[in-house]
Amino acid sequence: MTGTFKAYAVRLFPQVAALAIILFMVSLAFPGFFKLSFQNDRLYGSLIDILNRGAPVALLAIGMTVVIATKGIDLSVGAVMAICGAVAAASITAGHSLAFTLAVTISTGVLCGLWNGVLVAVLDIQPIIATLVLMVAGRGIAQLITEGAILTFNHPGLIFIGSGSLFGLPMPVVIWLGFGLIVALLVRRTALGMLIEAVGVNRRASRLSGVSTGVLLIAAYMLSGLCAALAGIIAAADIRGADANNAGLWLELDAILAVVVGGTSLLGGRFSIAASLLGAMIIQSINTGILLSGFPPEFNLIIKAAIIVLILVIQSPRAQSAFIWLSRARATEPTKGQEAK
Amino acid sequence: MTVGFSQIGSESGWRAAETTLTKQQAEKRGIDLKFADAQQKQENQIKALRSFIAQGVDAILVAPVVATGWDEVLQEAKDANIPVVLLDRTIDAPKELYLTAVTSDLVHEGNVAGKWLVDTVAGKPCNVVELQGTTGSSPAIDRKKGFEEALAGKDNLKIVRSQTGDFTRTKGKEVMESFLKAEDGGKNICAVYAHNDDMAVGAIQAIKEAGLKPGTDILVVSIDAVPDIFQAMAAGEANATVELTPNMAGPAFDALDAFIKDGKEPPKWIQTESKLYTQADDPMKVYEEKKGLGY
Amino acid sequence: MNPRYLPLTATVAIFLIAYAVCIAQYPNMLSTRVIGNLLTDNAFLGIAAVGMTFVILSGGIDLSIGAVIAFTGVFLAVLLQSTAIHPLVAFALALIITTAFGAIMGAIIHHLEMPPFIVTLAGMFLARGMAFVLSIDSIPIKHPFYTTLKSFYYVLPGGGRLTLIGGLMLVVFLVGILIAHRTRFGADVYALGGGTATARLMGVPIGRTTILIYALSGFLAGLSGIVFSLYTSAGYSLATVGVELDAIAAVVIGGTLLTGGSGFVAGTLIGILIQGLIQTYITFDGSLSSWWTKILIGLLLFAFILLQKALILLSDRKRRHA
Amino acid sequence: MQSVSSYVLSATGIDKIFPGARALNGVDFSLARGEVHALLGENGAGKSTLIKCLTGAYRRDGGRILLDGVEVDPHNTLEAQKLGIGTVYQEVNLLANLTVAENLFLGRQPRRFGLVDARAMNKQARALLSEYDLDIDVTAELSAFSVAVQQVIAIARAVDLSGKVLILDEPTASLDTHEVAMLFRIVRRLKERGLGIIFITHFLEQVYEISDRITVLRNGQLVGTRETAALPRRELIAMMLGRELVQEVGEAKHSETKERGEARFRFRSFGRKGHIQPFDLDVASGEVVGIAGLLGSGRTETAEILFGAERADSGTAQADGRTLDLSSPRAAIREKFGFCPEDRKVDGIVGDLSVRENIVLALQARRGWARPISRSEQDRLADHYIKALDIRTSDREKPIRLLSGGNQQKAILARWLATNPEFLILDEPTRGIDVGAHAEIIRLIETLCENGMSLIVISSELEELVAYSSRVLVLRDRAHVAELTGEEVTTNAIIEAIASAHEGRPA
Ligand SMILES: Nc1ncnc2c1ncn2[C@@H]1O[C@H](COP(=O)(O)OP(=O)(O)OP(=O)(O)O)[C@@H](O)[C@H]1O
Ligand SMILES: Nc1ncnc2c1ncn2[C@@H]1O[C@H](COP(=O)(O)OP(=O)(O)OP(=O)(O)O)[C@@H](O)[C@H]1O
Ligand SMILES: [Mg+2]
Ligand SMILES: [Mg+2]
Repeated sequence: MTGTFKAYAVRLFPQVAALAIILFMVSLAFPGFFKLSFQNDRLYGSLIDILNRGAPVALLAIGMTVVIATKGIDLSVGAVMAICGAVAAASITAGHSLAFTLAVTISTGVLCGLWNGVLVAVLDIQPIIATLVLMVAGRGIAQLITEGAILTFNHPGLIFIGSGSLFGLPMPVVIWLGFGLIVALLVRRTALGMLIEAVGVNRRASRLSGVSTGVLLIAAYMLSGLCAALAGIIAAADIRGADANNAGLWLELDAILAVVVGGTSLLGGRFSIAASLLGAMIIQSINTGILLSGFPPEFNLIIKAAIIVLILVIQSPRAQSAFIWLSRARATEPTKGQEAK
Repeated sequence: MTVGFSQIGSESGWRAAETTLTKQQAEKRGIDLKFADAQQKQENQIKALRSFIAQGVDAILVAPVVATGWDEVLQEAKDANIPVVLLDRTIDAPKELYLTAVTSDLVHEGNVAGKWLVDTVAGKPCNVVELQGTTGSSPAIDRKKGFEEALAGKDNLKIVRSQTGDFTRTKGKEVMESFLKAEDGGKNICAVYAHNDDMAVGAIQAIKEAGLKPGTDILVVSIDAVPDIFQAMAAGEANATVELTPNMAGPAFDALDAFIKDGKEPPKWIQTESKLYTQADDPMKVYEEKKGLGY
Repeated sequence: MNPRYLPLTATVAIFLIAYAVCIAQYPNMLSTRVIGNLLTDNAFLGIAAVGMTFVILSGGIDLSIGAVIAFTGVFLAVLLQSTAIHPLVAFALALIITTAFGAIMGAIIHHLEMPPFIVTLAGMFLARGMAFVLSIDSIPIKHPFYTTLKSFYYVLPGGGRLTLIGGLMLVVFLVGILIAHRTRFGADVYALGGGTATARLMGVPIGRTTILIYALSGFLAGLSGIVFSLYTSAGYSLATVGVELDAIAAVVIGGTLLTGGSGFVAGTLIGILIQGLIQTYITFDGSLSSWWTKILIGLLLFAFILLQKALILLSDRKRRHA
Repeated sequence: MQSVSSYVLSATGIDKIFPGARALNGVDFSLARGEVHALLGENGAGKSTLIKCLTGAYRRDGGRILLDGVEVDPHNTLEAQKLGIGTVYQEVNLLANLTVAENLFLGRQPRRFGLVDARAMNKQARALLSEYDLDIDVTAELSAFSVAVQQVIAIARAVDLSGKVLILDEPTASLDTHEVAMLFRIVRRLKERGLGIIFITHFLEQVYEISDRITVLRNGQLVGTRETAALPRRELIAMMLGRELVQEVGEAKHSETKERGEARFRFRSFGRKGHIQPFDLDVASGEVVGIAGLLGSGRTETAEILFGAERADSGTAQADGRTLDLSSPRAAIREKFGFCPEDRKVDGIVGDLSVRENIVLALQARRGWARPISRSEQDRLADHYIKALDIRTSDREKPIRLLSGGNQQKAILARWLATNPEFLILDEPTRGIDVGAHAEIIRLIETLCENGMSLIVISSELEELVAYSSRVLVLRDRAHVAELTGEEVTTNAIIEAIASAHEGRPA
């Protein structure tokens, strides 16, 4: 047990360290950063904002991690968010119950995932292109539902998902933490994780070993669709309206970035949901930090690029092996001595 | 008459309304409207214009995504004897290349909003935060400029923070949240100026969630006059908005009609009104009027 | 026929069929104007897509090109506005910067063993950010040299124009084809796409090739930026957002495998033309709302990919039975 | 003893440390001009690592390399090639997406006016391959050819590149007798030209046939270098294993001709268009059926169809009278089939996963995702097979791609044994496996049969086939052409069957 814990600690160390450093830097630029207070039944403060604002990317990153582990990629998540937000808003304004609305919305997301999965697994289309189709068309579908306008709603239940709170935390935070935990347990307590990794590393060999590669691939994209649906509901509930034009716009890139910052290889294989969630928080910290720091917006992208490059350089295999090499250079001396005896 | 209409895209409710109104106006006049959506890309607009020319339309309406880069394609249209009318934004090209421009004055809009704020605070010290539009877009640049001009020389008013909210509700809310945190929970903020209503609506929610009263604790002024902001005004949560009318096509078609039928040259600039609405203007009534326009 | 050429042939066939269908519906689409427009309007995209083809052939991806094009435009506009240097000098400077930019990304990808997707994504943020810092306004370029360059065109019978930039794109494609198939560098690019580890064992200079590939892509993105600035006579930091996705789609529709190692530069040209055709068709139709436009573009993209797959599968089967 | 100056290549004190494993420990190695030097050792002894250090594919952690008496330090294979060292690495290392000709001339294409002259290149490629009796379309992609053909192409490339030294890492693993003979002819010719040749193999016959000297490695350490003529076989094996081997394969006497029981598995006109012509096959429980044939004769195709990797489009399959569902590997595995594929790199290993995960993969897949094998059970299984098959790995959590080739092969075998199959298909199971392990595997095959498992074994090593098969099918041109049973199963009979079948073929 302590062994697995240690393995986790080693795996997550770079992400935790990067997050800590960024938070520290932000707190230098903005002294009140770590201040937390209790207002309106929930914790309130910049740290909570990061958790809260990072919810969509965190949710997307969960699905994206699994898709990337299968050596795929899902560019459509932003568009699927928009579709699902639109469906939720349309359904609730049409007077359907909250439960019905959520069910329909989530089914829509899963269906979008199914479409992607079938293109990738059955028709054998390259993931980037297969999901590009829905990325392009999806936003159109969302706009078709809202007719290009922002579809606003006042249903308190749906709004609660966006700005309510539970256990002293904003609902979006509760949702992504909870969902992340469920998915992480699902893949690690069953054999799913290993099978997904096997498919990502070598699809042929996995198939020859009896792994249902097709089903797993489709399931991965469906999970991604489900995550996008949750993110879409949160995004819509947050602003009390479905903005088909802008909901989730370019968020797929942030989600992919979160996964990579989390250390999962884009070539598939080994993955960690926890690390991706940390990656999402790192990205959101950068975003929030930029907002708090008060730089003119022209500099946003440059700052973001610089920080990301820095994090990735530190995480890159080369830097890591240099690190290992350094620590070994120190550690080998006594070993040599033993050999001499 | 066949008219090609190159629209920027459908990035906001306002633009959707403009598209709807253009189509309605065309239908009303029996015009065959060829609509092309450029998905926010100038290159697509130029392509669309070229296709319209190749197709041989009678006139072209274009809502240019950016001010520069139109000379060549407009010259081609001119060579093909196709009049071009610009909608809602002007461009940086020789005036003889297009028939007329039906636009509002973006700088003026910012100015109106700024004036309102100056008048409302009436000399009291006031820290303003600004939610900019998409960095680099002409409404963002001009509305910022107009607003700053109105505030110039008024020492009691100070823009303390200014960030981009990308014209969206989500970003408007997120940026406002961080402004509130950065300015002592919002106690240092007396007004928020948003480059469009959508961001203002997002900001209003952020202010409410921070436990303050928008419209009272923090004044809210924005531009566009989309229906949702009137609801907020009716609830006392927003204070003022400057209208940007989505009906640019009506005057454009009128001008085209006159030009094609009687050869009458319209003025080079048909400016639409930048009307200021405040809580005193029966917001619910305006809301009902605007609701059905496809915003 | 050599099975290698199957995807390319399929793509060409699909393009011709699609064009025929369009003409049947809108006879005007046969005009030289439309053909001239296809070349001129897609010139910048085509040039950038040639670079993208090399990158994808090597198994990489370059997300930075749209931002680099915008940066180049702003850079040229600012330079020509605020200094008196000749545009040709400015062009050279821009090309040097973008080539170096590409080379640096290649070096990071190789030496730090980082995935191209992420390195070039950061590159995209950086280039776009630099453009913002240079200027957030759109700046017109009014230099007489630009007017001269734009006046070089050849009027085709029927009123269409073969412009300088359209011609330049064709030249770039020719050179690209030559580099890909008739130089050692080209073979090394394919080798890299076949597998880095294997290529290394076979003595392919991985580092040099990787850096050269991204430098080439940077150079062509720079050239594309110049073409775009000629096309619009302006520089604007928000221009060409998402062009990288268009370029990737063109490359893939052109029959190149995103996993690398297989495909043709010539196919990319067809991919570009197919995309241009879709747009032209939609404009000619002119009845689609914004959202239906998006949906239709997505569906047509899907249809082309599917058709390509089907054609390849079909002839594959025939070959087996023969 | 030869004087130092006559060595074309000499390496001293080569060290290589991998995280968690010391692969080479102060190894000395020298290669004379005009000699064939066999480099031997068990799987994982460090042979491949040593040559990779010599060619710069790996950075060595210590030691010196002299080429023609001059110290050299190749940083990558390109530099090594320029120094005149041509290499065939263990796994076929060519690019499947390039044409044959491009593979042969990558980096040194003939040029005209600065551009690659494809016509000249193809012509030269054809000429080069004709020396190897290979008349193939050099403009076709490499992936169109079988592993064996690819191997020949790789050899042709390396030979053409080697000005001074040629290194062959298990080049004969997937070649049949005919190709091996051809390769040896070429090696002898190069030897006469004064090249130094390093030859790694696990076939001791070949070692004695071609090599002049032998260097043996064990656990990354040099055991010794001897003249081949003065080193008896038994002693050589002892050097490699560090102990005496009780019984060696090939010498193994065909165990008492097995009673051919009731056919348990029956395949009737089983086949697939374009892959393999319909064939009939009966396999009794506890029986080993060997499949022989030349390269490209359809052996692998037969295996793939039996396992459902390619779906059969004609015929039926039955076990104990019950119709089997062999529509996919997954279905076949449910019917208790197993298949150890020929191309371990592409079809076998899941490179980034650990040895443990690779071993339990098929078993886990059969149980389904919802019933995970507990971690302790996984550890137990992995440890069991690591011990039983003597898989050399520092740790069961090591990614399998870091194992030596032979040990990867054993781990894949373990994957299938762990599923307890009733019908196991082995395609070249002993490819790249050392003498000790070879004997282990053969013994294992025999035990499996005694326990009632039915086996299909495809092998290019006829002795091996003869040793354990009770029946041998001979294939030609994607069709089953002959079947040898009982006393007929001899090496000569198989060769004859293949040859006579070929006589009927128009040239
Ligand atoms: N990249 C690597 N990282 C860690 N360990 C490695 C790596 N490459 C090889 N090893 C280890 O080094 C040892 C020697 O491997 P090597 O491939 O040289 O064996 P070999 O003698 O060629 O065996 P075989 O006959 O099976 O091919 C093995 O234990 C292997 O696991
Ligand atoms: N000498 C050759 N010349 C041309 N093509 C060949 C040759 N040998 C094999 N091939 C091709 O390689 C492909 C794969 O052959 P395959 O590996 O199935 O044969 P095999 O009988 O299993 O041989 P082995 O297992 O010994 O490699 C076939 O399509 C065959 O046509
Ligand atoms: Mg080896
Ligand atoms: Mg075979």
